[in-house]
Amino acid sequence: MIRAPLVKALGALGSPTHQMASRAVRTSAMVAQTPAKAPEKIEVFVDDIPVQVVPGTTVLQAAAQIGVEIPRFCYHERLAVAGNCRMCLVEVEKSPKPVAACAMPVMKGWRIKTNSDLTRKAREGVMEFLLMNHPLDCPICDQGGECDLQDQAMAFGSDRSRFTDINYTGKRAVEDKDIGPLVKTIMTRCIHCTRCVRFASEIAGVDDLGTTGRGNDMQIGTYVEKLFLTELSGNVIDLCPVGALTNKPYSFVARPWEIRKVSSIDVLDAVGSNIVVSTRTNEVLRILPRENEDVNEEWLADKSRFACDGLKRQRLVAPMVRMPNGELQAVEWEGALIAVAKAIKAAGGQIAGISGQLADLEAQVALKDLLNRLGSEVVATEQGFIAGGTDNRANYLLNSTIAGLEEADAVLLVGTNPRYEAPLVNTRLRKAYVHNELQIASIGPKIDLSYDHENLGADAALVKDVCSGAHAFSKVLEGAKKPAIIIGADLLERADGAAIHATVAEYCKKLKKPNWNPFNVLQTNAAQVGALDVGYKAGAQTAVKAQPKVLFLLNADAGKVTREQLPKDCFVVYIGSHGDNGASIADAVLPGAAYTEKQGIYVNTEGRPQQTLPGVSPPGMAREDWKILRALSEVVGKPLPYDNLDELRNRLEDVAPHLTRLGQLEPAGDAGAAGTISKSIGGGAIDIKLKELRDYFMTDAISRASPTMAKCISAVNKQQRENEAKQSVAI
Amino acid sequence: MAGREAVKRAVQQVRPILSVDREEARKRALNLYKAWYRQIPYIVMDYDIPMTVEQCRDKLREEFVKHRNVTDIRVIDMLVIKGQMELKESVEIWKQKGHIMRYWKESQDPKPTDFLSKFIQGVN
Amino acid sequence: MAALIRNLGARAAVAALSAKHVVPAAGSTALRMASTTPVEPKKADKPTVRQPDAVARSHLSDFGRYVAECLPKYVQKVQLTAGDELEVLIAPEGVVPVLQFLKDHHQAQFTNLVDIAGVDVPCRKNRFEVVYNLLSLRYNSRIRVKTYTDELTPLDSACEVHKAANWYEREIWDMYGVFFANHPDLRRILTDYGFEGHPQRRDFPLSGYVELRYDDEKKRVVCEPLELAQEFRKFDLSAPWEQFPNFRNANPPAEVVPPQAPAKK
Amino acid sequence: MAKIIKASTGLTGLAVSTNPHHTLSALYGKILRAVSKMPQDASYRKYTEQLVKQRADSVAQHKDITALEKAVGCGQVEELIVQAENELILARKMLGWKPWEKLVQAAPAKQWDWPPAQIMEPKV
Amino acid sequence: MSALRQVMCRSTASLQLYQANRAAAARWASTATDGGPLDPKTALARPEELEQRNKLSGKITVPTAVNLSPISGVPEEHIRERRVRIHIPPKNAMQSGTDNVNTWQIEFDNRERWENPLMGWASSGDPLSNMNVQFGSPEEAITFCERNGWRWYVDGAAKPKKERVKNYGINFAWNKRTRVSTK
Repeated sequence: MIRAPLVKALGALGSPTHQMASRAVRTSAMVAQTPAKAPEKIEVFVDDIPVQVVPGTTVLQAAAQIGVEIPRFCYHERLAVAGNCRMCLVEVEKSPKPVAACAMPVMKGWRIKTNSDLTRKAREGVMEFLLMNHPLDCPICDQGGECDLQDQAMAFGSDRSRFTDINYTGKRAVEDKDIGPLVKTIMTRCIHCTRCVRFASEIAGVDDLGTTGRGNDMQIGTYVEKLFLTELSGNVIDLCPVGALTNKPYSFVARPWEIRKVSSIDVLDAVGSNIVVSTRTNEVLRILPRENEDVNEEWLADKSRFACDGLKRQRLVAPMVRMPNGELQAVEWEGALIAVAKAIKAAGGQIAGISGQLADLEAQVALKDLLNRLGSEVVATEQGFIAGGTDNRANYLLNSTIAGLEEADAVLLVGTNPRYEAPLVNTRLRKAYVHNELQIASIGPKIDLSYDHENLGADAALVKDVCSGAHAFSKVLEGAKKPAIIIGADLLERADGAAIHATVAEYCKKLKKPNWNPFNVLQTNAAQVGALDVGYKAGAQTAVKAQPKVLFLLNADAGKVTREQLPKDCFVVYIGSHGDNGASIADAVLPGAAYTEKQGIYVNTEGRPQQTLPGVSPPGMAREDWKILRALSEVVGKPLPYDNLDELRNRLEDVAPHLTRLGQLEPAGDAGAAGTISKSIGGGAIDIKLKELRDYFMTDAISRASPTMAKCISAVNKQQRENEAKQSVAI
Repeated sequence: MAGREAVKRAVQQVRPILSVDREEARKRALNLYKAWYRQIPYIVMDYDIPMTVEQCRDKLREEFVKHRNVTDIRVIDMLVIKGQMELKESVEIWKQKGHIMRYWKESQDPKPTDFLSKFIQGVN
Repeated sequence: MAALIRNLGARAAVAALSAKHVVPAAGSTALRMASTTPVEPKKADKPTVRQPDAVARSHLSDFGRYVAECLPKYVQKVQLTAGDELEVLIAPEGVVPVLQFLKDHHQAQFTNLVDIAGVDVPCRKNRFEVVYNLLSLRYNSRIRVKTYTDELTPLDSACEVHKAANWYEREIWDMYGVFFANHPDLRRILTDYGFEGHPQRRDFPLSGYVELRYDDEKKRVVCEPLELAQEFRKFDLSAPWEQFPNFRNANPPAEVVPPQAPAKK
Repeated sequence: MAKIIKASTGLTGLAVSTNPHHTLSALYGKILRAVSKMPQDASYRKYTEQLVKQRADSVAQHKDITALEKAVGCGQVEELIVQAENELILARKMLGWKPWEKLVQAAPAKQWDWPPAQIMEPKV
Repeated sequence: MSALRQVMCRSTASLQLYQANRAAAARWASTATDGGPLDPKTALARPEELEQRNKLSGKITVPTAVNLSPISGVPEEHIRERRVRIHIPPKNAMQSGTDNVNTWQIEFDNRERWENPLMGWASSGDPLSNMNVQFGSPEEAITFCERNGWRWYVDGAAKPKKERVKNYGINFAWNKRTRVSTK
């Protein structure tokens, strides 16, 4: 990430830095050139172009290295090799028949011909077979325009068919299945690539999908009639190379070529998944994952993908002020700003701010600056954390990094359910479990993590046991090459949270390895790490204790602050996008922008700052959050010194320079509380908020407003009722 | 930063457009200004525009001053060439009244420039 | 050499006439087998791809080599595009000499300037290509001369060679903003008076920057910054799979003609 | 000497030549003299000399105009004159341009690449 | 610097003058012998015209960095207030091919849209939202933006892809965890 405007004193145009750019590119080129320490490479020839590859590379990968994409349906980079679609057949010199490129490792000196007559004929043949039973319904198919089968039939297929059976028996027809409110199935279109089956069993860890029957009668399905309910189900839509599995809420909404694509960041959990927001006519239509090897690979959790219809409901579109009769009334911006400014002037410095789950870093910095100018230091995050633990960055980060957890070989989960708190962290753990012999134990209630793990119990005292080395699992952790302990962020809100944190941090110093930090806190809020980074205090109670006359709620919707806790004359200002808990207690509501409508930085749980980009404009009179604060500051008479985003980012760089190096990870040091351990770990069971799938779907203002998420919950409930009914019948 | 300086100082050999040095370019710009200045009374008369000669000369000055910071000889030359062409179009009455009046942007409301009014109007 | 080029047209025509059109035999078997019949020793006949005549190609590349040999100071590269279209790529200094040579030389006589085109490729250092299409009536042959420039470098006007260049160069000036030195009458030709910008540049938006409307109060046309009641839709028509890989080797976009003729065996 | 053998060339603006042999041989002589000022190894000189000499020989050999036209095979004798005049102008201009020198400017990298704007580095 | 330029200009000019003289002399000689016409343009030109022509046939020295915004015809507000994002388009998650993501693109920041009060359409005042220009490398894009006077930033450097070894045999491995349970 090279940022032009940040280079100061470079003239009005902010013209920067060939030098920086070229250096960045040069280093990346150098990295690319230096051969990994991998085993000796062998040379093969793809279309007579020599390629150096590591042994064991498949033909398809070798070709991809020089930019030759061999057509494929069943092969997927991140799934096991199946080799059943045969589309990737290529000719290899001196081989009697074409080989399946996706499954065949290259041998030294092979000459692969990806464009020979034999190869083309093989592709045409496979394509003819595939199209024999595939309906030609592209005009009414949702995949049309972004369909691998469609494109490859154009590119590699024959221009005519020998299929005349249509006049006698017709094409194969398969009954559609109901697998839930998110994925629509049109099973006649299925070409049996089994990508969805492999995804479900390998990545999601749910053996719900499978094949039945053989030959022409083969079907993909759920064996018995049930829903495919997992927090990752949306990914099978992306994986499906044809239109058999499509996006149900998005069905018949738009065609891919008329869509504007905006690269952005997801904020509904703390993973910071990279996404592409598809918009048309100022509307968010759907959200797709964007590849980022370090964060979300290529996957996206269901809430992030499907909650985008919540962006259109419950929106605040005009500023509102509570009238003497107790009702909120829409006013113009001038009126609202003046009302708030009056209250601020009356408060005389007794002001506090609370930043919620979805606040962007810019707004947080602006709020803090504004409050400081007004003579207050009380800014806090809504979610709690241990007292005094925010000075050391390592205390609240996922220090092993998301990609790093893939290499872990012993993991202890304390009071967290990564499956629902951060589904894409859970896929990393599952990947380590499958490929890396990972041993996992958890302290907390019994939960289903999609892989086998040992539940040590729910008692908090167990943490002490394990960390003293007395517990059986301590041996596993101490013997591991890359051990990791993951603490849930909610757990640290407990009274003895600080003690648990300190105990674990102390133990982690012992477990530490070079280049490996075993101490992890799994955050659940996208805004939490950023807020703590720029100096917010943890916990809404900090702000409540100050008994402010004016309280700012910046996207704070979790309902942790109630009217009763505040002084009677407290003037509550809510800045945010949705009419939710925060707006309901506010005296003035200033409509902000949701994450698809602003350019804002969010720091994910491993401490990686990434920015969202605006795809659409904020609805009605809503404005970007930091602009509201900036405008308010001018009305109050203490203008903030930034008029545009670049200047604000410059200010941000002064506060926390690492947060402007977007996409890059700043390693933190060792975790550990500043003071001595004040309290010992009390007893009592550790609880987790998100225990089951139904808890997962609605966790923030956007997903609470989403009808699709509501449908998901009712589907889960229905399935459960049915299962219970069946069981009672069986009994 | 050294690299940056090098970039700043880097020069190239190029083909001139009209002028070979700053002085010549300056002369050309001044000549163009003079030519326009002299033609303005005729333009006002010919096109019958609702502007006085003084207003036109102010506008002329404004248009030239807008580019006061241009230092590149070739960019100055191109501006002079375009200005020359425009002058010819105006003098020969190829343009129409509307074209001449376009310089004043009369029908456009001025856009807000300070933060607060931009914020309230909702423009970036 | 003269005869060589002259014959070219006639030969090409004959070749085209004598080319066999393989019509599939009537009957379903033949039709059905058409796509997957074993590959014949002869190259499969693809009627959609015009196959250039080998003789014409060799004549054209001979002539290209001849031009390059006569004008080594200006010719950077000679290539055949789309199979049988001769292109001479020259340095911008050589516009007048090359065009004059092609017009006046006994062996060339490209006396007709068919048109001059501009191409904008913003990623290049010299972002504009200027393309001169020439026709020789004497030898029934065409040639394309290409050169390059950027926004600020003037090109020599071809008006002193070809009178026809006058309007074409005005068009290029208007559409791309390439300045032609020594042009007798360089001014806009297609855009409206007072129009700013060069519409054929890649970075010029399809909608333009301004809109015009008739103002009832002022009784004249006024010009305002663009505001679209309905935003243009942006179509992304690229596909992640190469669309016609079978045509990849059909007629390569450009083949370089080496300076020396390949040694004959 | 030579009798007019045709009433018209059939080409607009091209008058019948009264004494084509004389005109042609004079022109060819001038071309040869102009060309002889070029360096020996200039290809343009080589090829032009060769062709002009060949044509001059034909002019000398064939007194009959029809036979001459047939022998040269490049149009009517009047057209040959036009061609020769053009060549003469060209040859004289060539003396100023000196096109036999080495390449004046090599094409910048990627200038003639097609398709443009592709990332060239390997992906892995 | 300027002294150097002057010197260079003078030297080129004098050189050209010399060359022109020589050429004229040669032409004179040829005229004398051939009796053919001189180039009428040169012959009839006034001396100052000739001088100007000579001057322009030389080269001048200018800084490499140029700002074309005064002559590009782009309205001032779109130069001062816009920012250009230079990026590689992301691969479409719905498909596995990569043929259309092999290029760098520039994209302008998103500007406000509003609902058309009459028809409910999405209206926009941004002519640049549909621009589509590709580059082969970020440097080319940066040069382009700087020449046009736009502020820019490069988003997401091209990361080399991770090499991963795929193995068909792992489906049937003794390790129960990698053995696929459903088919």
